[in-house]
Amino acid sequence: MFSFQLSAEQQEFRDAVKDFVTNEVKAVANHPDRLQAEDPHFVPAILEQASQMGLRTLALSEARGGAGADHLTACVLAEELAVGDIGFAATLARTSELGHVLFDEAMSDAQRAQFLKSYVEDDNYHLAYAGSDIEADDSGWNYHRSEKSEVEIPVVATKAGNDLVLNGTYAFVANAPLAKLFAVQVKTDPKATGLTAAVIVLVPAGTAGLTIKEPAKVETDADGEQYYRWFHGTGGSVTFKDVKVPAANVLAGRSQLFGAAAASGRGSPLVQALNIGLGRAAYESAIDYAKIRVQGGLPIIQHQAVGNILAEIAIRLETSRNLVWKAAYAADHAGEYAAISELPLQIMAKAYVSHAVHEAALLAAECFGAMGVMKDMPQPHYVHHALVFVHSDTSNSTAKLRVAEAIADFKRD
Amino acid sequence: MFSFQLSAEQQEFRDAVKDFVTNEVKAVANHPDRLQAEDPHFVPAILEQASQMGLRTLALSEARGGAGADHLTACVLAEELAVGDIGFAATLARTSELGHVLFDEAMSDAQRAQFLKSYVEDDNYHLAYAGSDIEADDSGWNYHRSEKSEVEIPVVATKAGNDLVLNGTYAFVANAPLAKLFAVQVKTDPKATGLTAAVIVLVPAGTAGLTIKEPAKVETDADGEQYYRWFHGTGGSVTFKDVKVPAANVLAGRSQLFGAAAASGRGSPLVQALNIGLGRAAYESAIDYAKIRVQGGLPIIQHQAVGNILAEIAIRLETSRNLVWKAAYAADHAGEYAAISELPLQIMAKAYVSHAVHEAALLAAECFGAMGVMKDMPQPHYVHHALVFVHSDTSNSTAKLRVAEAIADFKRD
Amino acid sequence: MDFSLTEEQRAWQMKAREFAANEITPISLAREQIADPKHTWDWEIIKKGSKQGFRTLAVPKAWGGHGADFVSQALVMAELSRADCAIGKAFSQNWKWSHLISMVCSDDQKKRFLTKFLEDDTFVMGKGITEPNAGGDNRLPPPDFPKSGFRLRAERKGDEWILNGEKCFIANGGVGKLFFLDARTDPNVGIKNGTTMFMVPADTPGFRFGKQFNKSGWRFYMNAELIFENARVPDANRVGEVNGGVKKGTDDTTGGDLFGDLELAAHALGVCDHACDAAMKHVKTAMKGGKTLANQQWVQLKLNRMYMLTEALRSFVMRIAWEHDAKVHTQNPGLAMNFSCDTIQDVTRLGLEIMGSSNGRMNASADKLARDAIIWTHLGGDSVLRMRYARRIIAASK
Amino acid sequence: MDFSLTEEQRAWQMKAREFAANEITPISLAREQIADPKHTWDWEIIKKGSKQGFRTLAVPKAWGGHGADFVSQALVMAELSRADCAIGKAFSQNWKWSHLISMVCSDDQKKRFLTKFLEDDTFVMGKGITEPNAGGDNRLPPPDFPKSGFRLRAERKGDEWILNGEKCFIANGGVGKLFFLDARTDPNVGIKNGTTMFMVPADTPGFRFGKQFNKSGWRFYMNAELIFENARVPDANRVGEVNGGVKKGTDDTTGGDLFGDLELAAHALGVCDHACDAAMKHVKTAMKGGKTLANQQWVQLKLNRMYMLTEALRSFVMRIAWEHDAKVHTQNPGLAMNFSCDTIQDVTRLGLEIMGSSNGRMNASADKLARDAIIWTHLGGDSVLRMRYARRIIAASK
Repeated sequence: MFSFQLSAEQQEFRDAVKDFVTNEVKAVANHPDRLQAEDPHFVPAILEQASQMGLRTLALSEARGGAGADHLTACVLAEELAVGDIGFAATLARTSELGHVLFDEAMSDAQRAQFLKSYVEDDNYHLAYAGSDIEADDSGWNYHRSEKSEVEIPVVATKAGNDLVLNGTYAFVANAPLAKLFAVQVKTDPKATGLTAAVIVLVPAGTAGLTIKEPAKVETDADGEQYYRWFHGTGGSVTFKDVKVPAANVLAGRSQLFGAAAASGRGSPLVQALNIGLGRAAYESAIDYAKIRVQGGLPIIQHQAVGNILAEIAIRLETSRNLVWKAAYAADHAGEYAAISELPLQIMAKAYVSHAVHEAALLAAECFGAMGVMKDMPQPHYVHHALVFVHSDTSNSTAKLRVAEAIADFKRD
Repeated sequence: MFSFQLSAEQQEFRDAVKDFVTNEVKAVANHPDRLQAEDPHFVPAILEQASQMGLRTLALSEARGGAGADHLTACVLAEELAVGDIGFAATLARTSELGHVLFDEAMSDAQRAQFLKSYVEDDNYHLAYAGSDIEADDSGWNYHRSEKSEVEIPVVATKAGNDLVLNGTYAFVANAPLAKLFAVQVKTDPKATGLTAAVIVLVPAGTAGLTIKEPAKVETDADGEQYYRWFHGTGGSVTFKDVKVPAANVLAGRSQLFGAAAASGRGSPLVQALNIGLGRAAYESAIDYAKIRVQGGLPIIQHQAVGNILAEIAIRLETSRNLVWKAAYAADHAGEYAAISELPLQIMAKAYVSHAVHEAALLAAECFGAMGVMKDMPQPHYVHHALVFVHSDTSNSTAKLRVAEAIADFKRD
Repeated sequence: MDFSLTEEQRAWQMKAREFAANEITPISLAREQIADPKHTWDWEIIKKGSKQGFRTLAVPKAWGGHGADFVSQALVMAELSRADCAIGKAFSQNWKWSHLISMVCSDDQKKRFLTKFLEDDTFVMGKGITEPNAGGDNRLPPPDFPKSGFRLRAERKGDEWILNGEKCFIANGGVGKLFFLDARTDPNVGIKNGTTMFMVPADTPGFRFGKQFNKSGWRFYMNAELIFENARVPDANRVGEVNGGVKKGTDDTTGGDLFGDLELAAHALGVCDHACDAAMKHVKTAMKGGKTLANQQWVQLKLNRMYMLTEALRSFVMRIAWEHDAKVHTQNPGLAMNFSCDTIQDVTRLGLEIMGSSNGRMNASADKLARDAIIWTHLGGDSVLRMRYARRIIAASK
Repeated sequence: MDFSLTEEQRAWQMKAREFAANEITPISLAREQIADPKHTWDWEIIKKGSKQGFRTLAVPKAWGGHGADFVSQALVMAELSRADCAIGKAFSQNWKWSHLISMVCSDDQKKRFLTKFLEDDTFVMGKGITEPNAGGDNRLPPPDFPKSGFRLRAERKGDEWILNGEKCFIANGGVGKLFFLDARTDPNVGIKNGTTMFMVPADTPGFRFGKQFNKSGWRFYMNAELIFENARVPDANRVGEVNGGVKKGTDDTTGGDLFGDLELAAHALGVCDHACDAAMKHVKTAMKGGKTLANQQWVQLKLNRMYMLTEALRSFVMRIAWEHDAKVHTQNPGLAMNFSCDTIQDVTRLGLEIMGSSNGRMNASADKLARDAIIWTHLGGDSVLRMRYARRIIAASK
């Protein structure tokens, strides 16, 4: 039976997070020093508090000590957290999402026995995945052609008795500087291509030979071009130099962690739920400002030109949220997906929401006039973070081509 | 509990309508002669068939012989009908909507006793409302100012014993040429302004002195400017020349029929549900054509440029439908509106969907190249009808300003 | 850098403006309201305009024409289209083929056809390229499928060519007296190398008009199928070399293609001017919420956008007209045509928005402009055309 | 109609192109990566550019400057900004005030300030209008609230004026040697009638720089608060009449406002060129799905749009530069500025799209261009500016 109402439990949890964000997170997130420095990190205290509210272990099943949130609930709360700070919310979402996949789905009992207790009990225990989520990351680029590009796995694992010895570097892994446990995609044959010979192995932080390095502000490529690293929250390169881990740390039967759902575009739209929170932060700040800023003898919210901007933002956020919630609901009810939609909602959400929120962030900044580009204010940060969402995962353009393949019933071999 | 799944009953009804549209409606709607002539009328046979399926009396309560559909169900089915033909669907939607309001809500037992039987039993019994739905039709234009424009009621009713004598003309009333019963907003004092002295009176078709005239193709105003009449389905001017009706035909306690919900922007988004059906018709025709039209050695659906267009349309329709369904659900659960949304969803749907479907219709026409502007094809008609939706009800721009007033918590006195 | 006009350019502009206001505007809506697509055309306005020189504007002075430069041509197109772009197009369509005749035809052909063209006020011309199964493939021939494109077949038989096949969506079809036809003279190679162009008078045996298309916009302007059933065309009517009909590369020297870019862009400019005029008139008189629309902020913002885009387009159009006169070859004319497509859509839509919501009625002129504008989406701005110019720019970049 | 350049115009263009490539491009990203907004400025590049004439370009020849016309100025701005628009703006900001001095200042003022300006390679200038509570109200003074607008107060005391108050978001604040200030000399009337303009050297007693703003884009270009605490300005530094500081109506003859329109539009053009260059380079080398990006249809469509908008903007910019030189007064410069705002957003965003999705990294130059572009949304295209031009067009229409 169709219903657009969250359960009482979902609403309560959301209200609690909203209060936490309003009372605790915003002051830290929008502290002038932090805005000026554009420091993507977040003070540990707030992450600890969030953990104590159950947000770090949100998706972990209740039986294992988590909150057992489904995708929809995770999306509802991720939006609220991101209203406070996008990096903070992304970090928590990443750990929570990995917590469910690793502990509820991928680990053996023995592995769980080794790692679960610390994950549940340590408020500073975060997770990271060094690997490629999707094999066919060039789908879309290969619109209507069967050629697949293959993942390149940069870390090689060689056997040494009961151990695996890891060598290689992942250039960027989200959550790496905070993570206490890494799931690492490695290949056991240096000559293998794609996912042949790929396995996933658990590597605790602190293992000898494991080095985490935060990204340089600027990277220069072989072609002399400079690049900025775009990400939310925290992350860094992860280098393995003769890192020895027991072969028992391999996740049985896994060559990738999120592959199937993400490749079909029918997985959880968690990333875009975070993005909506970002858009809301921009929107709410613009409303507040428009009510107090006086020009022409009236608060600018009373000018049609500003009212129109706020309505444009509201409509974008409303349509974005509906799409994300629907995609999350469909991901939660994968068995009935066909009755809910014929199309890949997760990938549609990526294409639509990232564009809509970027526009919303720009429109919100416009309400602030010159203040909207000054780092005294969060506005330019909102615009930047919204751009990062446009270009994370897959590009919007290739996302649309993946939708088009679904429309055309094209199946890649 | 949140759910994006329609009930089994809703799905069945939808599938039945979809079959009807595919097998019966489309052939009539897209008949070459009809497309060339741009005749907005629809052959009665199809309306009769639709009536026999229960679509004419869809919203009327079950107890009174209808299907008792709520707003959501009405929207789901209106979309399907409009895939077949927009005018046909609009006619049915209007009669169904009025059927519920008049027979379930507005009429006295005595009035029902007089009219209900024919309405339920006669497959050709349609309804029309000659009056203004919303008093403050200039809200939005009066952004953030308390001045209200007042409705002008063009028909005056004077008492003559137990009768009312009606004189005056409504320039355009939807469904008028088909209607067997009119609800007419009149004023009982010729000097009254706005809704003071307004009452609504039932006038059966065929009453002496009642004249229905279909609209001229072109109307010329006092300023010498020419105008085209824009509407869906059928309609015309309704003139009252000494029309005598019993005073017992007055709807007790009503000065307008839809006022409150429409004025608050929280009523049913039925009109935009029809619009989505129009967009679907354009979309589905573009997909069909793109699969068979070969250029560059390949069906054009295999060209990125065309795939991108189809994805853009799919995203617009998806986001539109979600918004309309949410608005319909909220209108069905008016008591819990605040928990569902803080904003006027019906008016947001108007602003968003009409824009999105117009874009979708243009994009779909583009897939057809030169064929897209030839009246051999339905494409130019889709574009025209989409434009009519942009400009029906209230303009998109003023709709957004009404949203902005809600954002600012502005209350008109 | 000089944006001012010469006296001659200014004179053409003024003459066109007067003709548009006095002759075209009064009949524009009446013609478009005729339901039967065979009857929207009006020979009287063609004759009147022809006597003013608007039909023969582009014929070189040496051949007895006006020899107006491209800047003058752009000005005249914009002025005529400010009143009715379908009527404006009915005139300028002839210029395209005057350019073609004067640039690539033999003296004999010039003599035979230009003379008739100049003498007869009802002599209008067109060109047939598109066929039911060949639109985009003509514009951007796919390298992987060399034989795709139009299929009209011409086979030599003595001094004649026998044409068989069909063209569709052909401008001035139904009223034209002379058509240029691209036909396959070597069906075993692609259109680039196997095409010959012919001049085919309307009274050619075996050639007839088929269906008259019923367009949603540009209703005055005729559009029909051309049908060839063993049509016999003398070799003397062949244009250029056998199999040399479609020019290679980007330097179209026929005057056809290049001018077509300017033509669509300049007509779009006229439509945008028309939309601005109408919207301005409306906002100064119509009242809502107790004030004129001109005092509504949202109306001001939309009006700004209409004028802004229109002036951007005017700048671009005048620049490419100058580039044509100066024989500067760039991709700018193509880009300007694409831009005119986006601009005309936006400006006419904004016009509708400003003039909309008057009790379920729509200003007839605003409605017409929006329908006229949609024609541009396939003529001036479809993805094939956009990719074509992008590829040329990529190829030309270092 | 003539789009060609004179030899002098072409010479300035080439000189700027060379300087941009050899001097600006190598330092552009390095300067923008400096975190502290006080240290992004680089006197070396200013001095080098000054020696080439880019600081003093607009000073009339009669006063010892280069006297470049507006077309040359537009060309130089576009070329410099093709390398770095914040550096380009640091130069052209001075032209605005050179225009002002040469058009409205007394000979004594010209002598005193132009001489110093010409001699000193580090002499840069700015103007203060905006204040914390007065932005939009300065641009579009609300008729219902006549006293709104800036509040900086100037009171006469003998031969001096005593200034008190604060300006914010002032270009070249922190590095400028001379500022033009709009101050209220009659606080009882609106800014149109109660304002006087003053020239205030940076070493004026009682005048100091406040906060240096940390912008997300245009990072090279300085922006600061100006604080006046009983600052003493001699009456000899008053510009024009008392209470005559803000010109009435639309004919701004100070050269300030009008040039500002051209300035933003021309710089935006340079940014768009930069974005096109970078995207073109990228698509010809980067591979996806087994082919270069240049072979992806969606990339071609985006590239077409980048070039199309850029060429439309170039046409518009060159036209309004000519209009300035020809002293044609229209609303076109304002519309061109609005258009440049929309164009620069679109083109830089498309650049990001084409260059995006390389493993969570973004080309540093594409990233910078998009941040630079956002500045235009309030400087060149906010709703207040758009409504201002719309109202002027409405008022001027018959």
